[in-house]
Amino acid sequence: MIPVLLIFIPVFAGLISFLLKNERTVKGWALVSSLIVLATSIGAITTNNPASTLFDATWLPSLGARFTVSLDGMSKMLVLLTAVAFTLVFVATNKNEYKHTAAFYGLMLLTQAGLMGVFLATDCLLFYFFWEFALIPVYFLCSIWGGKKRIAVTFKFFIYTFVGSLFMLVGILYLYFLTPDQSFSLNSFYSLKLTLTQQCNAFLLFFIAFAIKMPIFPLHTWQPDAYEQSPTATTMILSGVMVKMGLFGVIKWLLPIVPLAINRYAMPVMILSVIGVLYASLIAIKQDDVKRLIAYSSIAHIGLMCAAIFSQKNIALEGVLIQMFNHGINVIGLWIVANAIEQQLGTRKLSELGGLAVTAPKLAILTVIMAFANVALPLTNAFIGEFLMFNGIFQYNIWLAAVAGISIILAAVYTLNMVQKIFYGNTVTATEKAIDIDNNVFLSLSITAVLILVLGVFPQPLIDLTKSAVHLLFVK
Amino acid sequence: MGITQSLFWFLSVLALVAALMVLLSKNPVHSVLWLIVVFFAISGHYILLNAQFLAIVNLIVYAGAIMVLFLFVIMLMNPNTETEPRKNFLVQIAGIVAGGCLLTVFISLVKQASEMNNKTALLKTGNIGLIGNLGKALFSDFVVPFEISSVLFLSAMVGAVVIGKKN
Amino acid sequence: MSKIIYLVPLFPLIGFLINGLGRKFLSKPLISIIASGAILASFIVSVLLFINVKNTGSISAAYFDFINFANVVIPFAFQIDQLSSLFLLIITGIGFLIHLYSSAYMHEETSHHYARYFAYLNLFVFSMLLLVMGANYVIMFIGWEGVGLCSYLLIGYWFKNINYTYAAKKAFVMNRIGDLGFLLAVFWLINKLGTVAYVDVFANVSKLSQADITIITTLLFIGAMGKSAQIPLYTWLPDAMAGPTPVSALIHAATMVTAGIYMIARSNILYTMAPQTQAFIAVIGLATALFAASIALKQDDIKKVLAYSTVSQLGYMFLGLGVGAYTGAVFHVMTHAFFKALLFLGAGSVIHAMHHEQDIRKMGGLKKYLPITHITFLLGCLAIAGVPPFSGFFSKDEILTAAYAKNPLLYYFGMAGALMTSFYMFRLYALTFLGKFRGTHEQEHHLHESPLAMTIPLLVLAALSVVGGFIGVPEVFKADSHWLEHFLSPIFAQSAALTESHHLSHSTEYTMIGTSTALILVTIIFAWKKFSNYVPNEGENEGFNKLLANKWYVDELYNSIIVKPIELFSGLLKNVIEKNVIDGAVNGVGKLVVASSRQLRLIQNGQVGSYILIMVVFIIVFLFAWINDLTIVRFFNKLF
Amino acid sequence: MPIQYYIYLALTLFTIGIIGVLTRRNAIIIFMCIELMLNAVNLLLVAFSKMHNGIALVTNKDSMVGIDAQLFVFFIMVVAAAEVSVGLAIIVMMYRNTHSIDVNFLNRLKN
Amino acid sequence: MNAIILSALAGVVMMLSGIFTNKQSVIKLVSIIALLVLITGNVLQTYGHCSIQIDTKNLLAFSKAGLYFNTLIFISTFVYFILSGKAIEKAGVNVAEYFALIFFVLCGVSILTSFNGLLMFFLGIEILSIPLYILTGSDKRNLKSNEASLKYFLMGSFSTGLMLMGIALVFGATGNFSLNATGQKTAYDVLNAGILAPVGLLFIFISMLFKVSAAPFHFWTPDVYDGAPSVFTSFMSTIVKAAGFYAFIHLFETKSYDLGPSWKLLLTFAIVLTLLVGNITAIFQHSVKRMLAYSSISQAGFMLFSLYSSNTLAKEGIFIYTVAYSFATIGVFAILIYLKDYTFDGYNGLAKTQPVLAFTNTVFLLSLAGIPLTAGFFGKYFMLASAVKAGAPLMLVIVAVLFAAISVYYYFKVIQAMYFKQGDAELNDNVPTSFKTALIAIAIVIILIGIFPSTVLNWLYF
Repeated sequence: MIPVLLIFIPVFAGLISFLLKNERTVKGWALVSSLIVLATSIGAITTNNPASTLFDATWLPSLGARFTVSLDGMSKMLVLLTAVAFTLVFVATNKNEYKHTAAFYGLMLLTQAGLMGVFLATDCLLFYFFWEFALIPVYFLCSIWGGKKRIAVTFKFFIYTFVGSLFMLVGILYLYFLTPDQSFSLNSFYSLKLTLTQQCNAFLLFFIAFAIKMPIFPLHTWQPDAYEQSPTATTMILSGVMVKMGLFGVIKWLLPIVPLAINRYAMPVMILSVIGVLYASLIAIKQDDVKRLIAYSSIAHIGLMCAAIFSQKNIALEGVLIQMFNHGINVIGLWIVANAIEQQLGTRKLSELGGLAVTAPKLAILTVIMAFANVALPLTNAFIGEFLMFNGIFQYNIWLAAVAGISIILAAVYTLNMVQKIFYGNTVTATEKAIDIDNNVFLSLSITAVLILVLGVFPQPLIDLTKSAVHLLFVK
Repeated sequence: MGITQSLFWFLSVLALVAALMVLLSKNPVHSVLWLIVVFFAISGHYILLNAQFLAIVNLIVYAGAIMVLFLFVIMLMNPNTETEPRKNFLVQIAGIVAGGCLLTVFISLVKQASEMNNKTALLKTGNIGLIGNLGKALFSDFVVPFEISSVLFLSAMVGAVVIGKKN
Repeated sequence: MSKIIYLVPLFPLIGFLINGLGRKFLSKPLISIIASGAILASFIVSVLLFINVKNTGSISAAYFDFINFANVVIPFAFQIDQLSSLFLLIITGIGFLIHLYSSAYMHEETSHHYARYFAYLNLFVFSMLLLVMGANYVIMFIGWEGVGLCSYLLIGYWFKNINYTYAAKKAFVMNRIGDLGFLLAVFWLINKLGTVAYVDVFANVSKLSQADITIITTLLFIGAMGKSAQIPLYTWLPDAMAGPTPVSALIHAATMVTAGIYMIARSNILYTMAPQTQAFIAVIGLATALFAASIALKQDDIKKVLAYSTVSQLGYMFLGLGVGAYTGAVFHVMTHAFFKALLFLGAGSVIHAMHHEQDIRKMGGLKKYLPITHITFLLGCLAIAGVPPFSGFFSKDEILTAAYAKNPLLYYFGMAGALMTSFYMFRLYALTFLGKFRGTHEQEHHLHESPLAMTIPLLVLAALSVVGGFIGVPEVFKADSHWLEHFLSPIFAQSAALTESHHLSHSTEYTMIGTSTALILVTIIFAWKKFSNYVPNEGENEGFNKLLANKWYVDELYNSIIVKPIELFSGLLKNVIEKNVIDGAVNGVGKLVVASSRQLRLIQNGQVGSYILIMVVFIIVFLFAWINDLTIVRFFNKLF
Repeated sequence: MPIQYYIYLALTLFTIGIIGVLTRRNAIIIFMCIELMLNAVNLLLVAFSKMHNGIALVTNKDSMVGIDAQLFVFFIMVVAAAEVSVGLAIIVMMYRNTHSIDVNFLNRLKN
Repeated sequence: MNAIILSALAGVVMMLSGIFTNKQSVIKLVSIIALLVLITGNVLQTYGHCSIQIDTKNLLAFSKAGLYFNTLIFISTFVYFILSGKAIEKAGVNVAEYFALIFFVLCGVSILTSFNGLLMFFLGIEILSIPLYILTGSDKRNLKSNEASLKYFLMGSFSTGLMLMGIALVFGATGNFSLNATGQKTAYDVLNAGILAPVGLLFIFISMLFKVSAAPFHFWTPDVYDGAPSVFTSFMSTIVKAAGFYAFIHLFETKSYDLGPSWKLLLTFAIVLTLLVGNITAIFQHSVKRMLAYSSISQAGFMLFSLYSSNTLAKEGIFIYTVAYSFATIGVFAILIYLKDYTFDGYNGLAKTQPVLAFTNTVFLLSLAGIPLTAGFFGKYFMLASAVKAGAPLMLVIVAVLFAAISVYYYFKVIQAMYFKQGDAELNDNVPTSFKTALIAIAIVIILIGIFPSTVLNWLYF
């Protein structure tokens, strides 16, 4: 029953949110709802009772599609991430002003429902449904509340991902007709015995969607623009949770179904990913806009995760799972910082910032923590994931690991660049009158920081949560 | 070559020549008249094929009623204008070439159509074209389409009214 | 005893947390008491552990699984053996002195920044302790990167000065380059052995192929290059002098930079089994020693001289490691920690007195104003120069002797470096303390000896610099007198078993010691004479001197062959490739669609005639396709 | 008469009709050409009707096979008549508004 | 049979009602009642209560599917009356006649869903077409309307000629107009044994491509849809087109009607070309109405998949597609008619002034674009699924989805104009609450079908 709650609490909360009039009520309502979802998701990760982790109902009997949602280790973790992310976002952006507040929060909550659905669905058609369901509110969020070039940029984003998901739809149909019982259920898909050609067909069709969503080089160009132009709250969700959809898809919907194809395409995909990692890191060095910088940094991180998945080593996969969570937390932290800066100073340009540590020491300290989590310093959460992932890539191919490893140097360069240009030096016009962050931002950043450190020192609970999922993927 | 054959060839040539003249006449009135000639030739064929009812109907309905309607309309519009400015020469050539190709393809297809070899259309004999038999069939087996065609007429009538009525 | 191990890093951590979180509420004296007290507590525990280890051998403690997945199990475990307990003493001991010193040195800071400073220092000690206490390479790596972080924070402590933050960034990034090597070595170990715990790795070292060992050791050494500032990754260290002087003393002289030595000494068995890597280390170490020393000759910034001297001394240590003199290297780490900390703190005292003037050309004659500083500094100089019987003499001698045994050429070069060391140290000494004061009158007016909190550490360290060498008196003087070698022997036993020790004859050793001492003394006197009455001279930095004064233009070289190309390349990627090629392709598809739309709609020209013409054409096409259907179908089947 | 002759004849007439549609601009002439096409079809249908009837007569003297084609022709005429009434009404309406029945004149709607 | 007779009668009633009353609202009311009677009659027949039993001599055959389709069409017409009834009143003076003509079209539709021979097929098509020529030209003063009407008429008659030639050839080869009988005769491999029958079928095929406005025989569509009064464009592009498709499939669903191996090839060609022309050309349009005309071409491209695969899935699909497509398009047109300016800019800022219109229009457009959670998604889904099931080359399906993605471009341009652009969309008229309610109801239906298409499908199998 829990999975259903996880999906439908945000749906109803979102629909109700549309009807609310008062701005503060809406914000409070959204926060309350996200807290309830958070509580539910904590319940979800602690339970193992099949009655509460699985829900199955008829949906489209004639098509062989059922409304099946269930929790396994991986989805538990991602559900938790989604819940945490939304709570953090709502807390951190509480002071942001939006026109049509009710609609904004309504759409945000609907996005949450979509994301939950993606992570929970074990029926492929349902998965596809939620996949798109998560996208549409985001389209409106970005187009209505975004920056100057929002319409064109969001549209590019939408078309890009939509093309991808249509390919996936063809792939889903392709596999569906190969299943013996004409069913969309995950188990039928897992029980498929496919020839190499069939696997390759299915792989290519699915992977385009996932690759665009992640995104991996060279399909990434929608992302920096979209991140830059979206309202920050949405950007947080986009980069914190939504990009995980692609990785999640590969792990859950590709890896066990088309192992031969994965094996066959592993090398090219990994090379692309590694190129993307370096490419994005190098571009990040030159970025002047904080949001774009974080965007490229995110592309680099995701590229590494993609490479790790395709190494097909269970240690790397474990790393990816952990990193999905950790990257989500970290990048949201960075966005909160970016948002705090933009809200207060009205600029995101590194060249217009400087010396903020003088006027906003709390923000500076917390940002430094985020920054070092971003460069995967040991004892921050990101280290564990990267450590395991690099291990796996290393097992697959030493040279790839070595080349990808350059990114840990480049990551230090661009991240520290950012910290330096924002916080160090003497104050400039933009930062002279800045005041330190308010309690909301402080609270959310502190939570993030605590998560970063706690998971950096005690990653084992997260590993234990997802261990079985990784194991199952390789047993199949 | 018997008389029937001679008639067949005569009517065929007449139909074709008249049809061509429909195209070639500059004056639309002449076109109408040539078309009537075509209809007459075709009616002649019907008679040869012993489809007397259709021959008559063709004359009355087509050559008579419909063509007269055409004539009225043309007269109404302005009989004296040396009608249309000719179409762009290239377009005409293109049209003729396309038509020629189509005809060539048709002919080659019919030539290949071996299932039609040794089949003939019965001339002068047979009674299915007789009005009695047709009438019987029309009011027994084909009563439904017959009735339904009234809907067609009705809609055409309503249509003509809607279009023609002055606001 | 193993139950109290965790206390060692815990105290600094607590100190860090209290000072870090309470920086708004705590008063300055309280802050310094908390910070110093934490380190002192650690020191006491370290002493207890040291005694325990000395008596009963190594102890270890595992706390929780840091990473436990499939066959990779990495516990969060500490291992205290002879090597690490020695380092513990150095770190906490010198750390405490430096904390004490800092409490006075940093008194001008606001309490807010004061607390931040001490929090960073405590965090640094914590990381350094993790580095040396860890029972496996991953825990070591945590500390390894942790000290990099703290170094970054402390170098950039005065963050308002943007140049300092550049230095901090440079330090971190260069360290990271090395860290990548370290990390790859760890992966290699996990991949080949499935474990990173020292005990298991060293026990299973025979399972590794020769190539594996060579690669692993090389990669680890690359890590050490970054952390211990060896060629080519040394340039961050001189720049790191941007941090407060006690920081330089603690991090960039006494502790962090020796992490590389510690790591290699720790992995001695691997290195012993990889003679190629050892040779490589020896060459790099020696080259660094000479190169840095040559630069130090012409530096005018008091801290820069010491910084290059540190790089140079680290080179000696690597030389020692490279020639298999592990004990010697560790010994030199220890003595170097004493005298280099002393020198830095002394320099700090001078700077303090000079109101943050660091240019030695503008000093001079400070002898009479700063007596304690002067005496202790002189002792430090003598120690670093290797004058018997100061501590530096013993440790340096041990390394050079071992080098001679390996290859006399190494020794000769090493000796040349030692001479340079004595020259630039006494140049420094003479310019600072001798002659006439060359600063402004205002500075002269304010010159005074530093407070007690600063001079006590100086005195303690001076004492240690003087007597510290006696724990490792060479065999040649007295048999079984090398206490350190004896103490550390369990660590290096496995390596020792693999190498036949070729002892030099006593006469050779005596000759070497005699010659070197004589040469050093000559150099010292030369420098003393030359610079005791120094007058600034415009034309002195010409030709070769200019090259040295500008540090061989290495920074500029790096800038033009590495940094600039990368910048240009990223600029190219950002502005051309990303914008025009990749995004251009995406947008190009969009534009193509729109353009084709513009063209395609022209077919819809509004003319019935052409519509029908097209239809007729397609009817012909359809008929044709139908006639030739098999051919076309076959064609398409081939196509797809 | 061999059926091919009729087929050729009908198809030729049909094609002439098509060519007329393609080459003329006068809406009424185009319409007439379409009527010509319909007549070609009618002729073909009647010929086929007699062909099938002839085949059937061999076995059954009173066979009515093929009568449906003749009735089909009848219905085609019905439809044609209806079409003519509507079509001419449209042409007249057009003429009233534009004083032209040139189809090339009809190009407000394009692209 | 109920549907055919009742719709013809309803037409007559409407025709006469114009004589007795001039009140347009009364006429509209009568038409709605007549339509409800029609629906009832059809539903009754579906469940075996045929009130008028006529022996059709095997010329008509009433199948369940056909009757269901009738119902769907009638319901769509009902929706159309509800949403656009007011617009029909305003389209001209001959309101009663317009309704009559619409009912005659419905009669044609009913024939097309039940024909069992080429004769009835032909009559059905003609009954369907002739009223449309008139409706297209019903705005007599408007030159565009005139032009559209004449173009439609000329080209429509031309395609009728083609169809008749096809029928004649088929008859020549088989001696029969009946679908079943013809089927028996041509059940052998046409390639070896015959030429005339397949060529004839090819002609019928082409003329049907014309009717459903598939490329390369689509040329009439944009001009006619653009020129016709919007309210009738709405009718033509939805209800009539869907019926055309049903007839098309009905005609070619028996396997024996096979054009040989190239059959699929030609169809593939038509599908790809239709999608290409429809989608690509729609992008550059400035007028939303004309864009919708092209979009209807592209939708036809998708619907052609049902012909390509001709399996049960395809048939289910065409039902869903019809509902999804018709409802959405009718809705979009109903809103379009309220606007002063038919260009994209005319929609600027509609969300601010008319949130309900903007929202429902968004739902309709999303459905047209085939975004999940709307009925349109399942329409496309079924089409693609049936094609994959029928073993279509994956390339073809991929091409189709790529074009679907392109279609998002122009549909979303409207959404962008409504929500994200500044402006004051001007309306012709006040929007009555009842209209808004109806729009919302239909939007909800579209979403419900988008989530539970099974409800519709189950009803089919009931």
